[in-house]
Amino acid sequence: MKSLYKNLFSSLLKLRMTENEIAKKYSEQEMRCPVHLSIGQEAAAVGVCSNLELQDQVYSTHRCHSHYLAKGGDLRSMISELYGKRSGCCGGRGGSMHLMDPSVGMMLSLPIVASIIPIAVGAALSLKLKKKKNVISVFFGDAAVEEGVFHESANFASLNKLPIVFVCENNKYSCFTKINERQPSEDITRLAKCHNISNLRMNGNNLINVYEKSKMIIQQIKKKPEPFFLQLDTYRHVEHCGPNSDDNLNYRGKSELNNWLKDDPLENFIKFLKGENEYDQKIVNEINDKIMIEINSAFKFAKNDKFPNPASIKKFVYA
Amino acid sequence: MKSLYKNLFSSLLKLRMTENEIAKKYSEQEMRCPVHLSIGQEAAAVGVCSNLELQDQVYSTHRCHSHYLAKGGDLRSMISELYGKRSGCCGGRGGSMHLMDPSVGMMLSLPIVASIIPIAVGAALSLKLKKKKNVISVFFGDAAVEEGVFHESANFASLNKLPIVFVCENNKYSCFTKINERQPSEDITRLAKCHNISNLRMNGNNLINVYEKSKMIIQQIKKKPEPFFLQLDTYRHVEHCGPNSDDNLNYRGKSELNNWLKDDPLENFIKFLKGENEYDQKIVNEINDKIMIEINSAFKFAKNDKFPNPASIKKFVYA
Amino acid sequence: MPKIKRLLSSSEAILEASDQMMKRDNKLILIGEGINDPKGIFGTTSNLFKIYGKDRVIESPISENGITGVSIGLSINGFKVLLIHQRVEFALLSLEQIINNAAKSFYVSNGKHNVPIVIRMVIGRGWGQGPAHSQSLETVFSSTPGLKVIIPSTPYDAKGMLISSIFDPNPVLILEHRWFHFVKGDVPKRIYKTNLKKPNVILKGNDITVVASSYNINEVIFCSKILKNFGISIEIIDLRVLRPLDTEVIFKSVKKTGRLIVFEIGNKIYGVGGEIISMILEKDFNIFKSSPSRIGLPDSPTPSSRALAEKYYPNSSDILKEISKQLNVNVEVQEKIINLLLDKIPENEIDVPNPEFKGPF
Amino acid sequence: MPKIKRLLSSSEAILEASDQMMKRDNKLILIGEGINDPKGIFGTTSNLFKIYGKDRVIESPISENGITGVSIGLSINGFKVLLIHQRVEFALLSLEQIINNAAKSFYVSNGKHNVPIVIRMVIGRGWGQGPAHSQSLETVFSSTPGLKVIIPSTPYDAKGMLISSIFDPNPVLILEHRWFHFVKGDVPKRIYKTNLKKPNVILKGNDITVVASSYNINEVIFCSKILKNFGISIEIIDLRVLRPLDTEVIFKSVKKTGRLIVFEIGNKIYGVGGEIISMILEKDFNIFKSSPSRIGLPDSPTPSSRALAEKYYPNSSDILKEISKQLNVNVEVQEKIINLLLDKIPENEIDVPNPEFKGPF
Ligand SMILES: Cc1ncc(C[n+]2csc(CCOP(=O)(O)OP(=O)(O)O)c2C)c(N)n1
Ligand SMILES: Cc1ncc(C[n+]2csc(CCOP(=O)(O)OP(=O)(O)O)c2C)c(N)n1
Ligand SMILES: [Mg+2]
Ligand SMILES: [Mg+2]
Repeated sequence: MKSLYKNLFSSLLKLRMTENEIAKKYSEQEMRCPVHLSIGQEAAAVGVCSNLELQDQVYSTHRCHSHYLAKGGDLRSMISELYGKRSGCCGGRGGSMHLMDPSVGMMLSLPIVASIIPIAVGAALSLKLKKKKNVISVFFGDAAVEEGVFHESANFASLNKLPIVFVCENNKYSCFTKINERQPSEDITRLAKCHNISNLRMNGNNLINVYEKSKMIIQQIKKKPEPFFLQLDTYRHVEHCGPNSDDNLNYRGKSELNNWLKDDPLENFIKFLKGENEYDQKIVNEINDKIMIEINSAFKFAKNDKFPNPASIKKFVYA
Repeated sequence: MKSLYKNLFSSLLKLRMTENEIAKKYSEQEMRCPVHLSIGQEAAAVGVCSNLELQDQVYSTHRCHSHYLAKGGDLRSMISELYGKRSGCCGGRGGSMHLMDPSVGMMLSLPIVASIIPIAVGAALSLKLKKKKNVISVFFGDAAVEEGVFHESANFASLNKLPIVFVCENNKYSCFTKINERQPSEDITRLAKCHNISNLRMNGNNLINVYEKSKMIIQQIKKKPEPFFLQLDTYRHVEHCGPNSDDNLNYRGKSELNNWLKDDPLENFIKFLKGENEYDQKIVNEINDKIMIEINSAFKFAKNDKFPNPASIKKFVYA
Repeated sequence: MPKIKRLLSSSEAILEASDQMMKRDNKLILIGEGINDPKGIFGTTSNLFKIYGKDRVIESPISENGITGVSIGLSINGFKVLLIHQRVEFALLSLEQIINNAAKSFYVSNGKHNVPIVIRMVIGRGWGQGPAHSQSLETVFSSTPGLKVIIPSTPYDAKGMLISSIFDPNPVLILEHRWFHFVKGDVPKRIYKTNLKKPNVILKGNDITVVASSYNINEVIFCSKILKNFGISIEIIDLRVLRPLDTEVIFKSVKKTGRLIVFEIGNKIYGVGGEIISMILEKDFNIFKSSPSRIGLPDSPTPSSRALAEKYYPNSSDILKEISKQLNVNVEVQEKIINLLLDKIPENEIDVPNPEFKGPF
Repeated sequence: MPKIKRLLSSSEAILEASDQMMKRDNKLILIGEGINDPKGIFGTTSNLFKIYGKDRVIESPISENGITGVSIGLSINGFKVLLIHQRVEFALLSLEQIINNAAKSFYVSNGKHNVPIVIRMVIGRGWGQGPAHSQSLETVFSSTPGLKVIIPSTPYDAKGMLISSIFDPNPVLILEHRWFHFVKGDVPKRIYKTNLKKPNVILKGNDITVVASSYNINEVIFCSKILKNFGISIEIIDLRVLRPLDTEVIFKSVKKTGRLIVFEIGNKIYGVGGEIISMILEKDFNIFKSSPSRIGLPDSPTPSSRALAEKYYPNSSDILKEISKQLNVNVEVQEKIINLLLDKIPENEIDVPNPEFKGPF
């Protein structure tokens, strides 16, 4: 197994296994905060973030687990945060929708739809002002482009030729509401074009393709700073918020559902590896075991971690 | 002189003469509110509004004198409003940036950039819900499309196929700042296209053209409700706010300035009439005299009008 | 309140009111993000679009500022609009429309355009929602003339005040505490109005006046029961209307008791309490027998972790402490009170309103 | 304040502070709509882009929400940002960014991301600006923990407090009254800081404490001169800092005088006064000798017409009335005071700050 493939696979599997574990343990009611899982959408995070250097930054939304992990965020701090514990990446103050690990460039996640986008553009402006050859990636969903601030941000980034990739994970839904009830077209790149921003729409569940394309995009930006808009069509396997399936509610059409659930980034990647004759069950097992150990240890750590000191409530209100 | 031409000419001249009179009297410091004159941009208002019926509505911005008059707003109430008097169209409460005369469908003007746009879209939605065959026109400047709410409104109008014409008067400037310092392109129709809204860009200083095109657009909408975006390139002859020229400040290039000042809607229309052999000096003189009388009477009325009763401050806070 | 037994939760009461008003007035339009989805804004809009159609029950793009403007446009053109936000924070994106246009159009137009729009906004609490999903922002809204701002506390008012809001010709903002949705109470079936004018005395008492609102009322009622055992009688006032703020009812009560506690849903500092106390003081400088107190959230954002949330939200023991202080209750009795409280307090996690409720929200 | 004679207007002082800080710290970025235009935000940013370049003095599209987010992004990445709005109302479009992100990032991140952003916002008054260009909105901003909110009153503070704000690691919002721009006073040339912590006693007195801010201070000083003739000595406190609100200075003053008037820039109801009075009362229940008063804008939007504006804005005669009331000044003397006032009042239109100023703007 080529080391690139191994890395991509490890990263992908880690996301999947971590979120599966969260889903499994959520009903214990010890992770007492909303969780928005990325199961089914992981190829976007892994494909893009695998091309980022430490100094490249990532910004995300309520659905930030995958970006946090793909950018190399610390697993223990993440799980502790979900448990509301002291060693959480926000000291238990933020919960699952605010994941960040600035030490690895995972800068900020925000739960208000689109609120992160201008902040990421500001980060890109900081790169330009510092004359750094890095790039910013900001992840958001298909609903975020309905907020005016997306356009204000895109206009600003275009006007100032800022080094930023806007990554729109189009999972077709805002909670239960389908994109065609919210926008006149599912081709979101039209909203990049109008700001003269280069763009690409592609299936986001094919990891190797996402990886290759974003590699080119990011290299290009580093050579010649300019924003890029990448629409990745994908699908969420479980409910909008929470660990379960909610397809008993029938808000997603049967055939759509079946087609997309089949188009699973993990299975796709395994198929790809097999096709390339790069799939090695032994290595896969090793990777699996290693991740399982890491996950178990993170959950154990989080459960044993102390709660934050209540007296700390008044800390960090002002710097 | 054909009656259409006579009407268009009268309307155009009335706008020009009214604003010239405001400019002339402004230094007396009796109109104590900001004024944003449309001198040089009047063909947009006249061209579009001349196609509107009484039940069609107009919404506007801080630069609303022309739309108010072109839609048939009462001149006395307008001038009284500028003088802060009791018979002002807002009873002196709004000043020049809030002109309205709902009795003729001039519904609302608002001074916060782009703030009027979603309200106009709501009005268009009301037409759809009432199944009325009317149309809404909302006027705004080239800066308004930089506000996110423009996009939120355009998306909503497109999605719901609402009968509205977005009229963007592109005078190239937001106060002193040129459009190319604010947007990546001066072709604003790109921002309509991205929301799948039909659109047209044209010179806005040629009244007959604006009239003909908007006639088609409005007829089309009345037949089949759908938004339309009309970009009218034009130019402001005087300063952004106030009665004077500020071109001593050199923020607009000399050749740009000269070219555009030459492209004057009133002169253009006179030239057009002459070319069509429709110019009749006698009729023009009559029109001129009639308007002058109307204007003089309006100013006289406004000056003699009483100030609002100070006790009325607390009136109309709640309905 | 009439003596009937028709138990509904507040969210059921809201749904019923919306349904009845939609039926009654075909110029009433509902709009919001998620209003037509299977969860129907915590059950408050469920299935309405099936009855009244998607033209009148409008599922909206995620564009809060835009749809607020759209609602204002509808409402100056003969419609009434009920706009709904799942969290009050989403309305922050639309404050320009609310503060400049909804609040002022009637005034600026010299009485030509009134804006009959109702905006329901849910205040989050519990289940670790964190700082951007659990604010109440009541003074942000209440400080603007031209708006009405209400915060109902009972299912009865949930229905009655929503109906009154829809009948009202002004822009009315309704703050709905998430936990208030679960509160159950008597709700008549008919269409009825509850006034949007003033607070409501919900328990008569002589020793001290406690003003509270929304979910907090429950904490105060709980305290009143404990204090009864010690011969202390508190008068509880449900604030209900934050703007226009009419303190006459509170004034009368304090005139009797001489003592006042304001228990805030939001922050203590720059909260509603300061305004109430100042208004009362202006009317009668000698009214207070002891220093009036304000209980509210501490001066920090809302932390997510339940360990922090527990100390963040003031509760019945904070109320009892303030009451004891103002009434000069001796230390021994104070201890007894606290012990009784600890006995009675439900074995509940701090971040959920009652045992029926299981996250996520 | 040091005794030097270097007269600058507040807007000149702001320009000087910005210039000096830009020179001192190349990580300081200015951004705003119109900051590079010939009017340079009422002269407060004039020509700075010529010195520091358009990379550091950024002319912005008309996108308030966007550029506020951009500024936050810059500021968590090693920059300091001074963001400027020509009217405070334009900031309403960016309240989500300000209230959720600027105010809370330091807290949520457990101290990792502080947000050193300064937002200057101009409060309009006069020349018929009308309801959407003349609000002050100070409680809208001041009610959020994590923000600092200041409102300078003198050119000295205009410079010193702006410099302190730029040095401050927190988000600081500066409210600048349009008429305060014209006020002239002593301003040292050097870079100096004025604390962002507390109010400032600007005139010692014994009979009553008057708290005011920004342009209103001038009205109060005017009153103090008149009252001197009648042996009445007022202590004037310049409020300056609305959040975090430290009332210690006011408390000490009231401890001495026993009397308090709060003269608001904004609305009386849900204004700053209620908070101040409640805080003082909490510290000492017996502190007031007479009922403290609040003077502020009436509960309505701002009308454009000068005939209405004249009655809308409270002025020196309102202050004199309240003082007379609290001090029980007898009717005869009251009449004399008012007559002296009418004598001295400048022959000025109500809608302009001083005769030098000619509209429009
Ligand atoms: C401004 C704002 N409006 C509404 C919400 C409620 N909300 C939370 S997540 C979400 C769905 C967003 O959909 P999308 O952007 O497609 O992301 P996805 O959840 O599909 O990943 C919504 C509407 C919010 N958080 N912020
Ligand atoms: C939200 C907002 N930001 C800024 C302003 C200040 N302002 C008033 S008019 C104007 C220029 C707008 O330019 P444009 O939309 O092109 O209209 P024009 O004045 O050229 O007709 C600006 C920036 C405002 N009124 N509202
Ligand atoms: Mg989505
Ligand atoms: Mg323009």
